[in-house]
Order: sequence, then C-alpha cells, then structure tokens
Amino acid sequence: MYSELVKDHFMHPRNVGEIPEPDGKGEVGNPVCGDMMTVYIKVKDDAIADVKFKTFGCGAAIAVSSMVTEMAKGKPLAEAMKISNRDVAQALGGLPKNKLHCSNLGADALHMAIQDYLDRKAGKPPKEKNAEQELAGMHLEPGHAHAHAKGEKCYCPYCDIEVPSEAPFCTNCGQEIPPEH
Amino acid sequence: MYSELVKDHFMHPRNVGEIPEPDGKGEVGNPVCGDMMTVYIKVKDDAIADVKFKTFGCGAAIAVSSMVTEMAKGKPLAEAMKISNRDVAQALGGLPKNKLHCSNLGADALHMAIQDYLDRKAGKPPKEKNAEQELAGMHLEPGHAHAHAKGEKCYCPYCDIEVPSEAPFCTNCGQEIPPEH
Amino acid sequence: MAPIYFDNLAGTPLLPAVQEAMSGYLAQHWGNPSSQHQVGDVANAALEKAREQVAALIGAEPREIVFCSGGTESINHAIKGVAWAQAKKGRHIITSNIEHNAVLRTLRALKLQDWRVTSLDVDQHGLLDPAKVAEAITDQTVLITVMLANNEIGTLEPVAEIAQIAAARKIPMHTDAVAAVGVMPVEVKDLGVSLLSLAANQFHGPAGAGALYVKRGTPLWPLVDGGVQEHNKRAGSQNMVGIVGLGQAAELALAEMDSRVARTRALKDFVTQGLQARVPHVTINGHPELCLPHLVSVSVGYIEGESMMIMLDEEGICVATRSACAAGALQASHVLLSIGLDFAVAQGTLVLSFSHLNTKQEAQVFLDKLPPIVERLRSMSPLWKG
Amino acid sequence: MAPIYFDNLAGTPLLPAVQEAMSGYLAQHWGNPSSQHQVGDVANAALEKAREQVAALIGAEPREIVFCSGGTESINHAIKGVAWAQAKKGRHIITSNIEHNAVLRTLRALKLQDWRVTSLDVDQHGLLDPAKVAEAITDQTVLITVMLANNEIGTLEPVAEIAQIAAARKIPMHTDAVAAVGVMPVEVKDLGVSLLSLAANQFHGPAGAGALYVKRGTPLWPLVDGGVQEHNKRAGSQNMVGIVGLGQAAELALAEMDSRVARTRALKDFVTQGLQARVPHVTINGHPELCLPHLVSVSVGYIEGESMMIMLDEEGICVATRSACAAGALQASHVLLSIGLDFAVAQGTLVLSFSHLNTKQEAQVFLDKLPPIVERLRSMSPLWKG
Ligand SMILES: Cc1ncc(COP(=O)(O)O)c(C=O)c1O
Ligand SMILES: Cc1ncc(COP(=O)(O)O)c(C=O)c1O
Ligand code: FES
Ligand code: FES
Repeated sequence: MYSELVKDHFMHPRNVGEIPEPDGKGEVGNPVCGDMMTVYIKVKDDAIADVKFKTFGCGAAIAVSSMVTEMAKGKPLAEAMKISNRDVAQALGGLPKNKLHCSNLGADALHMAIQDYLDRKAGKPPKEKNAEQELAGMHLEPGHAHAHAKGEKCYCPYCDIEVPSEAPFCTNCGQEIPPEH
Repeated sequence: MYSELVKDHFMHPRNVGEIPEPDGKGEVGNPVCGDMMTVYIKVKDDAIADVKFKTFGCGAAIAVSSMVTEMAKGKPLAEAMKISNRDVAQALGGLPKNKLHCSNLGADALHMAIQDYLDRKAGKPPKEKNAEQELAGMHLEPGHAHAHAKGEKCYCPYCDIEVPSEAPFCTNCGQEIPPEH
Repeated sequence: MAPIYFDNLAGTPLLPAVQEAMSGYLAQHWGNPSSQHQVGDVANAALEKAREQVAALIGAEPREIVFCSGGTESINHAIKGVAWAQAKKGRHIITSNIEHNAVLRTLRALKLQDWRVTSLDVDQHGLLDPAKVAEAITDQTVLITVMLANNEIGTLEPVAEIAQIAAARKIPMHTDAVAAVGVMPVEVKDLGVSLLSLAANQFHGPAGAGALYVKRGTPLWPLVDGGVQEHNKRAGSQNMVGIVGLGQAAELALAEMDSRVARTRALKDFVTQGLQARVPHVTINGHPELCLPHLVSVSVGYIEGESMMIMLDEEGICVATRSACAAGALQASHVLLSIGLDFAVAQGTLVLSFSHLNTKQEAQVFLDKLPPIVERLRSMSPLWKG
Repeated sequence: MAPIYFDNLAGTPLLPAVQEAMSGYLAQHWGNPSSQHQVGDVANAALEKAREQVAALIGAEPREIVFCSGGTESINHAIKGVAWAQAKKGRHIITSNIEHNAVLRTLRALKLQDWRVTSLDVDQHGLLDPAKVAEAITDQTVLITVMLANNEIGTLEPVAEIAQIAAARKIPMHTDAVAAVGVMPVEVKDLGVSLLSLAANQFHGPAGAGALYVKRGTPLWPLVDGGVQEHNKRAGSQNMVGIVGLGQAAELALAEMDSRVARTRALKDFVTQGLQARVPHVTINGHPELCLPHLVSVSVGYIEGESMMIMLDEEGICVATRSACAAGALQASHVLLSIGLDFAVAQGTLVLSFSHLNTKQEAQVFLDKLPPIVERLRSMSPLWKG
C-alpha cells in the first residue's frame, strides 16, 4: 500500500523525540482520523537549528513527520514556513489517496511550532488548547468530521461529482458523505 | 430436468394421431403457456375403444398426452371421466414444479372429448369455440394469465406466502406475481 | 461424445488460459484486497490488473469499472442506483419493450415504488427509433436504458444516437451490453453512454462475474451498501477468482476479437442459409444486418420450441428456446411478441448462439438432425395441416 | 517464508478439498444451471448439491437457501428486501449500534428513503439487552436486525431471545451471522430468525459467495431483479465455481466443527494470556464468555493500530486493525466507541482472528514480536508519558 520511501521513513523515522526546552512547539490533531503530532524546534539565526517530533498516528503520519522534519532542518524560518502539505507528500513520492490528508499533520505542526516561536518572541501569550484536548469531544459527532485540506477538491463517493467540502450530503445525489472518503 | 419415464413418453409417445370420424373430440388450450391439445375418442359399449391425440406443446405436454391416452384406453367412460390431472402426473412419476400445470391439458382434453360424446348422444349442439380461437387474444394481457389448477395452492414467489390464485399482486408484499411462477 | 454446444448466451466454455488463471489464483491466494498487509496486497494487485483488462476491452478508464456479480446485478445497480440518486429530480424512466428480464423486472420493482416507466415499441426487426425516445422525454425523466444487443433476436439498437439525445438533455443513459461485450467490438466512448453493463460468461469467462462501467460524474447510489470496496460504489469482499477470470477473458477477447467475429459470423450465415434451404415454414428473426455476429433466432412454424430443444438434446445438441434465465418461464417471449410474431410462432422459436470454439462440422450435424425432428413434431401437432 | 496469517475474518485460506472442488468444476463445467439441456443439467446438479451442503451447515431446508455474492449482498437483500416488501405496513426498523458496515450503510440508504431506524446501545461488553428491543417496537416496526457475532470484538448477541420477542409481534427478524457461521455451531431453528446471512470466505471457502437463509413465508422482495433463478428470489446467472466452493467448505466445516472450535479457542486463550502478561496497558475487548472462539480484540494504550499492523506485517505477521472492508476508513471504529473506549484507545486496537490452520508456534512468534514494536511506537507517541 505504501511506497518503499514511505515505508523507510515509517520504519526508520528521522528526528523522533522531544526537545526539552524548545524555542517553539506545535501540536496538531487531525480531525479526520484523530491522529496527533507534536513538533519541537530550536531556532538559531532565524533558521531551524534542530527539530524533533512525536506522533500518534498511522504509518503515513509517522513517515510525514519524519519527512517534514528532515525538510525543515537547517532551513531559514521563512522558507520552512512555506513547506506545504503537497511538498511533503511529493517528497515522499506520493501517498495513497485516502492518506493524503495525513500530510496535513506534518506541515501544520511545523508551521505552528514556528508561529509559536514568533509569538513568544513577540511576547504574545502561548496557545492554551493542545491537540489532545481539541480532539477529546470529537468522536461525539463522527458524521460531521468530513474535513478536507484547504483547496483540496472533494468528490461525492457515490456520484463522483464535486461537492462543497463541508457538505454532509452530496448536493447532487443526496447521499450522505462518509467522513473518511 | 424430466424423469426417464417422462422422457420415454415424450420421445416415444403412444396414441399420436387423429381419428377420422371420432365419437368425441376435446380441444383445450393452456392459458398459462399457450400450449394446445386435441383428443379424439371412439366409444364402444360405454367404454373408450380407441383414443388418439395431437399436441402442440412442451415436453411435458406431449408426455402427458401420451400417458393420459394410455390410461383412458379401454376404460369405461365413467372411470375415464375420473382420471384427474394429479393421476396423470403421478403415473408419470412426477413433473417439475413449473410443469405441473401441463398435466391439466391431458385430463381436461380427455374429459372434454367424453363430454362431447355424451352431448352428441344427447343431441346437444357441438361446442363452437376451439382452443386455437380461445387462445388467440391471450397474449394481449400476459400479466393476467396467472392461472392455477383448481385446488392447487399458489405461493407468492417473492414472499412465499399463500395468495389467492387469481391475484395479480401478492396480498402480502405487493409484488406483481409473474404468470409463470 | 462431447455435446455440440450452441447456447453460448447462457454461458461459454472457459478457455484454457482463463481456467489456468483462475485455478492458479485459487491455489495460492485467498487474501482480501482491502486488507493492508502483504496477503491483501497480492489480492489487490490481481484486482487492479483485472480492472485494467476489463477497462481496455471497452475503452474505459480503470477507475470507471465497478466489479459485481454479473450482468443482472450490473443492470440492477445502474437502473436502481441512478433512479434512487435522482429521486428528488424526477421519477420517470424510458426503455424499450424488448429488454432482458433483468431490465424489465428491475423497472417493475421501481414501478411498485412509484416510478413511472415509458416502454417504447420496436419495429418488426426489433429496432427502436431514436426519435421516439426524444419524444418520450419529459422534465421528470432521470434515466434512459436501452440494450445494445438483444439476446433473443440479436438486433443491435441505435444506442449511440439515443445517448446523444440523452446527453443533450443531461439525462444519464444506461445500456445493457451483456450480450455484446466480448462478442463484438464495443467502445464506451463511441457509444457515449453513462453506464454500461457487461458479464464475463458471455466471452469465455466465469458466470457470476461482471462489471458496471460508470462514467465519472454519473449520479449513482450503491445497490449493495456496506464497506468501502470498489470506490464506495459496490460493497462486499470481491469474488477474486471470478474477477481474475473475467480479466483474463477480457484480455483474450480483445486480442482475438477480429478472428472470433469472423468465425462466428461464418457459422451464423451457414446455419441461416441451411435452415432456410432445409426446413419449410421457418422465419429468421431479428435485423438482417444490424445484429450480433453469433446469434440465430429461428421460428419453426406449427411446433413448440421446448420439445424441439429436448429432442435435439437427445441427439447431443444444446440449444435454447430463449434466454436461460427465463428457461423456467412458460409464456411466449415478450421480445418475439413485440416484433409482431403470433403467439404460436413465438412458442416455436429456437435461439442458437455460437462461439469461436464451434465448428462448421457441428453446424452441419445440427442441420442434418433438425429436419426429421421438425417433421416428427409436426406430425403430432394439431396446428399442422400439412 | 509464508506469512503468519491472523486475519481470518478478512478471508480464509481455501482448504485443499475446496480448491480441488473449484478447480475440478471449472476445468470441466461451464453450463448455466437454468438451461434445460444436458450441459445445464450438470450445473444444476452441482448447484443443488451445494444448496444441500449449505442448508445442512445451519440446519435449514435446501429450499430456504438463496445463493448470492457474499455476506454484504445477503445482508442488503434481507434488510432492503423485507423493508420494501412491507413498506405499506410500516417504515420502522430496529438494530444495534455495533453492526457491520453492511448493515449500517444499508440502513443509512433506507433512511434517505424515509425509513426510520432505532439503533440501540450495547453495554461495555458489546451486549444488547433484549428488553430494550421489546421497548423499541412500535406498530410501524417491520424488521429487527441484530448481528449474531460482532466481527470486531467477538461478542455474541442474544439473537434467539430477540427473535422470540420479534415472533410474538409477528415482525421478521434478520441476523448477520457472517462472522459466526462455519466458525461455531449455528442452527437457524434454535435461533428462530426469519433471515440469516452467511459468507463462504469465513470458513475456508471463496470470497464472493454467500447465502441468505429465508424462512418460508417471510415477506421479501428481490434485491437483484431479473431472471427466475433461486426461486425468483435472486436473479442472475449463478457464480457456480464460487457456489461449489461454498458448498464444499460448508460440508467440511460441519464435519470438523468441534475440533476446529477447540483449536481456535486454545489459540485465543493462549494469545489473550500472553498479551496480558507481556504488554503493559492493554485491554482485551468483548464479552469474556459470550464470544467468538477465534477472535481477539486488543487495545494497546498510547499508540495507533495501523502503525502496529504495518510493523507486524514487516515481520511477516498479518493482523487487522478492523474489518477489512473498512480498512481504508480512518475514523475510530464505531463498535469500539460504542462499548465506551476512548477515541485514542480505540485507534490503538488490533483484531486477531485465527483459524484451525494456525499453530501455537505462530502465536508464540506474534507474542515475541509485538512487545518491542509497542515500545518503539510508544517512544514516538506524544501521548506516552512512560
Ligand atoms: C459481521 C460481518 N458482516 C458482514 C460482512 C461482509 O461480508 P462480505 O465481505 O463477504 O460481503 C463481514 C465480513 O467480514 C462480517 O464480518
Ligand atoms: C442482454 C442480457 N442482459 C442481461 C443478462 C443477464 O446476465 P447474468 O445472467 O450474467 O446476470 C443476459 C444474460 O444472458 C443478457 O443476455
Ligand atoms: S494522519 Fe490520520 S490516518 Fe494518517
Ligand atoms: S403444457 Fe404448457 S408448458 Fe407444458
């Protein structure tokens, strides 16, 4: 199911771990699947001097975490901020269609860690909620967890017609859209 | 599909033919399938001295014709009148379920031939309509040709519940009942 | 002695390569293609290979192929699935009155659920006039379903023309191409339909394996709901052995199409001419040119079909009186009545369907054995005044 | 090296005798059992033999067995068929909230067509209380469908008790027995249900072959309309190779039932105890006694299931995170959430399903390989504070 490169990053993930007193920390949870990721960064000269991650998630989520941290390491913050979900998936040589959303985790957590660093530097108060809390109530309404990355197109799994990504029912055929399509 | 006995009567039917100036003649058509049969009899001493048939019909219809004429031959009229559809089917060692109605043809045609003889003897005018004419308009309403022998039980093919034999729809599930069930 | 088999519409002998593909698969693999481990991966690879093979046969994208349990399910899925998906738009469906039972009875079931169906007349060759379809369309029409090739008389319907009319009105069009796919060239792009049904048992693959072609964007609900198989369109663990056979049969049919068509068409012509020369009072049914290459429908006057069929069977020759799935049925064929045959003539009809495995010698045996059978049955028939 | 296969719910290896029956059949026969000639007769004999074999496995009459394309179709047929047949009587259906997707999504489709569904809670072992079913019944209730054995946690539901309640109110009752039939003794007479679904791939028969048991007198429309096959209940040329395999597998399962159950139950106990002894923070899900003999559901705290599954696969061990047909799905299992597991715990669940072909040695390998994998994944997990 996964390519060799994905499997390699999954079986031998780079940059696993925590940074004890990080300059920035990003925690995200994926509302589609409940997977979670934390990214820690050390910043030096406006570049990412060190980066580590911890991930609770599927094979793709772990591979994505490994890849995104590899890509970020050493990069100036501004450039790291530009790493997109698509870049990560591409660097991994592609992901199965139903796992494309996993790449969101990686870039989102990285950007959040950088933002956290910038916020702290600017003296803003740190974010309160963490991913775990955010996800806690989620399974109560599984029918509404139909989430897509911004800009990602969503097709009704029944009639294959493009539908607004937040629709619980297909606007064309009326079929309920399963969250995991 | 057919038993050996049925096949034998079908492949080597007894009493095929016409009797030129018969004492009685019976013609029936089967409304379920459009098959037709003509039975001719010669009567002597109130018994069936000779009997012949012609049949347009399926394998079972031909075997039934052969068997019913064999059974009638030599029998007193009163006894021949009592030969039932069931007797014919039984004498043939059974028929496939969807071919049970074929046995109607045989006994009906025989009884009609005897009745014709009795009517003629009593000076009644002969029957006008023959089987061919009777069947001519039939295919115009195939949906209503749902016919069973008297006393035969009819089950809805969809829900297997007993339904009145003339019902075009199952009284239980509402499904239209195909004529050939 | 092996019987002479002229009933290829009821099912075709598995070709050796198809047998090997199936036996080879089942001897080694049992995995579920949806499983995410190595045993599942093997099955999934076989599934996707078969999808490509079937797609190639009809010029479709692999993603547009939905595997299912055969022609009948494929047809039910297309018709019910499109009707349900558009119930709010309208409840009117257009069809012809010579469709296969799989279409007829599916529509009957929908009628019992308040759909309206317009069933159009055909001419004496079994041809539907596209203009009639255009006339029958209303605002409520959500589906047009017309078969590509009739399985009792072989007539080919003007599906491409009808599909154009449908497309202009943005109405999904389905075609039951079960009797045609694998037997003659069929290209979904040329036809322009939204949905097309096919079955493996028509081209030397196994019975119980078929597919529905679904053009992207076609509104369609599942017939079988459940797991996420077949892109959410058809749930249930796939019949892998059957699908492997279907794929292999599709590949062979595509590769050998021209020679197969030439061969069956030659048999058809030979038998047609032979029948007309040797048996008095016969009618050849269907369109003389626009027809399946492998089918002969012949009505033999004054006698009934089943008895002919059984007597031929005793001689080792297998033919049909009508499609196998209606073999238990007793009434005259609705197709033959629709093209204007008398009830009794319709009942005296045989359908022969050839494959490239049949030989001219076999056809000769048939032509030799039939006339005495016809004579015998006529001598028993009350209708025969010869 | 052949992989260690502990995912028998996704599909079971074909036994040699089943392989032989299928290969033997397909090498020689292709006929359509509905055809009335000799080639059809052979197929028909094979079909009716399989019908008797399947009937024997569940203590039914052969006439009550309707062959179809697998568990999912069987379930769709039962639920939709009974609902449609009784639409005029009422539009209310009762079920449990731990059913398989085949039931859930079939009911979802019916809900979109204005049926009302009451889905009942289960307790922490996954058990449904029959009293709740009795309470939920209304005048409008036309069907109760409750699974016999849950395929994710193995819990056996009190189907016989519920069927009594249903019978008293003259409501047809269906049970999805796919995970149970062929794996443990199942008798339709003891259960007292009107309809029961089963699939061959659960007991070493092929995927894509299944059956619906239909008690005489049950109101049921076809799901697949068309020809007169299967006593007018399921149209379409039958998947003969699959049905032959299903019949053979049923016969073997019945003959070897006791020894198979003993064997899988021993593996289940061994693995359950091993897991509890070797891996900290694990929960064994499902009812401790009322459960399938061959299934272990284990939730491993702080880590996610798919990653465990893939790492085990790399070691040559095939397990599942949930049923294969939902393997592409990402959300936590509705079954595990229903028995009260936390979202994260539910995501960390493995389902092992054994067959009598598995060995204790294989189980030992699994118990040796799992702990280091769990440790590795925990060391990566943001939830693990160990
Ligand atoms: C309880 C249950 N129901 C239904 C199914 C679906 O069966 P199939 O995939 O054969 O259609 C399964 C499959 O494992 C099952 O376990
Ligand atoms: C035109 C047509 N449609 C549908 C079918 C049904 O296909 P199956 O029996 O494979 O379900 C047939 C079978 O011969 C057919 O000829
Ligand atoms: S991140 Fe959720 S499934 Fe991969
Ligand atoms: S008499 Fe009509 S089918 Fe036999």
